[in-house]
Amino acid sequence: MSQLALWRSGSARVLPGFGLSMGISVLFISLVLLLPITGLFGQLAGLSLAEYWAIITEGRVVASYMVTIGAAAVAALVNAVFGLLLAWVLVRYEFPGKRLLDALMDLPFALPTAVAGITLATLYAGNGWMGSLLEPLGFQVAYTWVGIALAMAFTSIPFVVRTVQPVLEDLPAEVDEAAMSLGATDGVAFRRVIMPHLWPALVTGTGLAFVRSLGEFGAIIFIAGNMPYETEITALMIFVKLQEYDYAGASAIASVVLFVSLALLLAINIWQGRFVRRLHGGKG
Amino acid sequence: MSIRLQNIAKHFANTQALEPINLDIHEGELVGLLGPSGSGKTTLLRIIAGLESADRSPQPGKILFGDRDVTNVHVRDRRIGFVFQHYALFRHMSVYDNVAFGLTVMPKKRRPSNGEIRARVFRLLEMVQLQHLANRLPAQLSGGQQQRVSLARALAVEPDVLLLDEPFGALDAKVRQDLRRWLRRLHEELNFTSVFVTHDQEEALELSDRVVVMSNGRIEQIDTPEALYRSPINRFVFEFLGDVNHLEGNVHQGVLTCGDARLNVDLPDGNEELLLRPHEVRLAEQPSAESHLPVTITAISPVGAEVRVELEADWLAKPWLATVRHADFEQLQMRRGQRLFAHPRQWHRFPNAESKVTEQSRVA
Amino acid sequence: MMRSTFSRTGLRRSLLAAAIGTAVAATAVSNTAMAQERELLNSSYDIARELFSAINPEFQAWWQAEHGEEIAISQSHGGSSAQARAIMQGLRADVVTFNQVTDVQVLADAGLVAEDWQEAFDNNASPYYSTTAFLVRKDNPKGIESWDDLANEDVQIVFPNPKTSGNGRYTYLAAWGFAENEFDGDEEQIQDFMRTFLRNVAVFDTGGRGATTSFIERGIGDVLISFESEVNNIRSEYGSDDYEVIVPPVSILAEFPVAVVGENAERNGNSDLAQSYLEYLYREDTQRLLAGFNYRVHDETVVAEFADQFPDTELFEVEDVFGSWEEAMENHFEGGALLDQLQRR
Amino acid sequence: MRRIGDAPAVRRLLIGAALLLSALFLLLPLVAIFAQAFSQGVMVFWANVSNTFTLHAIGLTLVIALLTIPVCLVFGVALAWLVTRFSFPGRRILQTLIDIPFAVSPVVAGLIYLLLYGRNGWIGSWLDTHDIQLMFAWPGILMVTIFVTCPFVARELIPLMQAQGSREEEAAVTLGAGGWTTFRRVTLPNIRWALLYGIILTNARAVGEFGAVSVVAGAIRGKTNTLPLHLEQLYQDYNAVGAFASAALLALIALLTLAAKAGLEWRAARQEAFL
Repeated sequence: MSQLALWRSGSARVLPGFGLSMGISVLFISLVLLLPITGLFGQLAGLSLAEYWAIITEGRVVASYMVTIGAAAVAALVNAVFGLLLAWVLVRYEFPGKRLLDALMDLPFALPTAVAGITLATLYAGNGWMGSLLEPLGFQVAYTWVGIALAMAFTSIPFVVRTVQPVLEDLPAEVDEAAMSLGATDGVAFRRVIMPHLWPALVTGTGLAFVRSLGEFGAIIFIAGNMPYETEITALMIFVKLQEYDYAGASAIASVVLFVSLALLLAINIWQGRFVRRLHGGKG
Repeated sequence: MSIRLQNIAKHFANTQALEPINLDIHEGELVGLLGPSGSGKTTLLRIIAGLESADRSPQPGKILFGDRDVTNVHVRDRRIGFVFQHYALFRHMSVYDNVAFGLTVMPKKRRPSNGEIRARVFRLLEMVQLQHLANRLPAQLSGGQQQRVSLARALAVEPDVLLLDEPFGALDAKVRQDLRRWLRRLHEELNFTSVFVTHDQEEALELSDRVVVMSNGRIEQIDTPEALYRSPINRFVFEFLGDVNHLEGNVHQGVLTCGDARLNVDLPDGNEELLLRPHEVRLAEQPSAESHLPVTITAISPVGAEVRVELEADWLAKPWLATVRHADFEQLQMRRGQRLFAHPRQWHRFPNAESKVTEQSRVA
Repeated sequence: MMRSTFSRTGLRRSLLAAAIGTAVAATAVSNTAMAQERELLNSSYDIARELFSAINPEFQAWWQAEHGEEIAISQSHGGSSAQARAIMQGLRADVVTFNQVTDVQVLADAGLVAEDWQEAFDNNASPYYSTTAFLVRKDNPKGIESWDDLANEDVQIVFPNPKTSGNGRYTYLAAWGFAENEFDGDEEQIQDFMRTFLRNVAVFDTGGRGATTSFIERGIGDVLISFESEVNNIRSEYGSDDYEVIVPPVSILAEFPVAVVGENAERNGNSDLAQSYLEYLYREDTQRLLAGFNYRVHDETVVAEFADQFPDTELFEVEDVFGSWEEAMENHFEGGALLDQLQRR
Repeated sequence: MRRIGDAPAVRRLLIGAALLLSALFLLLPLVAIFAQAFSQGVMVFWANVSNTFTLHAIGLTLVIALLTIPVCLVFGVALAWLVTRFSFPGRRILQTLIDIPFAVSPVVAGLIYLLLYGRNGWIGSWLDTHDIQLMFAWPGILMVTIFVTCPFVARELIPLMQAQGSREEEAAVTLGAGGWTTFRRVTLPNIRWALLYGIILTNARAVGEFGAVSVVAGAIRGKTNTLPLHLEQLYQDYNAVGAFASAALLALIALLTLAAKAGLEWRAARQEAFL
């Protein structure tokens, strides 16, 4: 209590609204975010450590981790390249249709995932527009892990574009010019001068895309095929446990995804903070 | 390496940033491009660098470095060193890596060995007195230090010409002074051809072998600092190169009158505007036969080699500035509110600013 | 200054508009909810939507005629297990019409449904039944006639995941029951057969309709396995020329159990309505309607009328082969049980 | 001005690649939705859209979105104000906590609400004895929608308010402005575009949420069916055209959202250019 009073009187408290905003934030976070999460851990409390371990390391579940992480990694990497390309083109070039392309980038965020799911499945099935082109070439997308990666890539592409874009915009023209005036070719200048500035944003964007892909269900389930050990994603395993009334099991697997995702988000935050501090001085 | 510009012009959308320009810069010369913002000086510098391209129509211009036609040579192949206004250091690289960058990106066959790069970078850092900061990141340096790194970086590739865009614009007065002197010395030591842009006339006059005065995309005058100051070719140059006092009035039978002020001039009848530099105004307690220009002191600044005195009068639209020797200052016991008489030692007159022809002056 | 004031009013105006819109829309929704008097909620399996959309108006008319009361009926459809779970968590359904006994039993165990629910209505509280049948492509190119044909090497099967779908569980149990009979209970042979059978699955959709989409719309697999009623409905929906229905000589009896969710019905004041609604399913007219949807029914008259439509098949019950539903669930479908073992790679 | 990658060949190659990939990857699905929706003609599409259940689903979806937005708005602004204008222990933790909804799979989000507020949950059982039903009714849908959308406004505002610093607000306070006045007259004009963008994202997600809502909605047609749930049911009922008609409606909302966002950005950019 006295401590509270102490930092309340600190010099940072010039602006009004501390109590109000703190009150609203804490109340909201407690009620909307934390309280329900306790339900999840309440379910976990009913499990012994051995049971918990058995559930989360069950062969089929482990296989689903592999599928999910593998596809999410591929999707994230594809998005890193594709997203970087799009951000570059949108920032650096003027061309007809640019504003349209820019607006299109947010489509996957705006489009409900279920809609994306059935649409992608329709497009890439053997008799769909894309599928009928690709399958004769021996390239099957729907009902393979490629389809899973595709759906993941679709739903998470804006993360990369929208985090890289502003950084690229803020990069002064002089950086380009300095590199060129020193004799660097485009490739070298891009690799050695521009990329180092983009790394934090690119890694953050790709990381967010990856985290998002880990949890995605609606868009993937239609195109995945859901074959055990091959194309079952972890979110489906949670869904299966729910179907079996196995709330504890569902919670256990959900907790794995939750912990991995939170750990990744935290790592991204910390890494990014450190990087930004390094470039902008401060407590270097 | 000499620089020769022939018929260089530049459009941005509908505005003419540069009218067709011809300019010769001799080998080893340090040339300042001086002008107010929007005069085209930076554009011209960037065209020399190859960061902008000059207009190809109606007539293609030409840029020669020595005998080499570089008009269509990409900036990276022009062998220039460019120092940016805001340094443009690579924030993620150490001081050492910044300076070494140009060497490490050379094609393999031209690239010096690692040891040689190292030696050369340290030689440059020593020259700019920053060898002890080689491992720092740019964010950890002061503005002046960053600018020196930027200079070292530009010099590392041993450019044919060194181009500097407002190199000291973002620094405080004291640091500017030091850097200016230091750059001048460096230039004399290494004897490369340099072109720099500035909007500060003092800087231009102090540093340059020759100054190119620009306005509205045109070159107004090219001359040595001395010639420029003594004989400005037109009113713009005159006004841009230093403080100016205006005296406007009607001339009738060899006497210019303006309110209760009078000055004998050898001019035909009509309206006239005379221009005077602050050092061309002498102050005395009495009027003379030649002039009757009563003024009142409103401000005094005794800092520096001379005392700067601000003068006001009913007949003046804008206050005058006079510089007075400390001895005179003490002798007249100048103080604020004191009434004195101004005596022009010399005045200038540009009767037709547009045609920029005449320059007249007269010893009073 | 002008500009910023301008856009600030713009902002305020759009927020105001949003608020008004909310209020209007909210009233609209509550109005539709308020308009009705008594309302019965039927929680059912996901492919029964058309069926009950046909039955409900009949019942409403009948009830009006009998009791002079206008009532409303809402339908909730989903995976049968998901529906049971929702009711346990508070979905206020008055009656359940499921496709799996276990899902009703779960409710009984939770005390929401009377323990003797199977005695509350005729035929084990199953007003209609079906079996598992095959839908194959035109002219049956792979010559599929019975379960053993499904284990052929070049056959690709589509049926929903037994883990997530009651429909899929029936298919699995039917195949197992067939094998049990075929191999005289030789566990090793049965498991080998089942392993091959499961390996031939091309896609495991989470529900019956997803499997249909994969088979029909995406053109995957040689045979779709689903309820007899469902495969017939699909065939009439998508063209009788392109598909054929094969009812295997041996298959499983799929009961469609119904029950009153006593606690909810009481609370909603719908006990009488709920009871009547389920009884209504046994009436001759309704049975005819059900047969029209390709379900097998018990009413003698209707059975005779529709005799052509339902080939004679040997139907075994879950209890015959697996002891009880509980044992079937425990031994086959729970985590790490036989299904998981058979699918292990 | 010359910049890296300005060579015409490079330019053309990159723009071409970006356009081609975007067309295949982003535009084609969009086209496919409308193509499917109208595959049996406008009349069939219209019949599907004007169906009572579809209309109800549209209404419910919009109401949920409109109720969600103010809640997320208040929370987002309060949190952003708190973490960017004050320093206190636990600030970083608060900032990470709001990422929880991003880390939780939507199905799990629905589940945890069900476990808490469902009939067997420890709050739900109390509510049940008082005959208050949250799950399987519109309040439940609203609650999970708020859960999944609450980070958007805060996430838009925090970086911006951090970058802007609190100097202007401090100036306002020294001039005697009260808290509310300071916020309304100084802060709000600076953050309004980010705020609107946050609202647009919130709206998009609120309209489109499927996984979390499907767990708590109970799927009662004409009562607790939101548009995405309705779409899924139609799809399940072999009514692909109907499903894609709903999908087209949702895509239309998505497109309007994108247009609104592009419009805002354009306006913001123009305003910046004037300043």
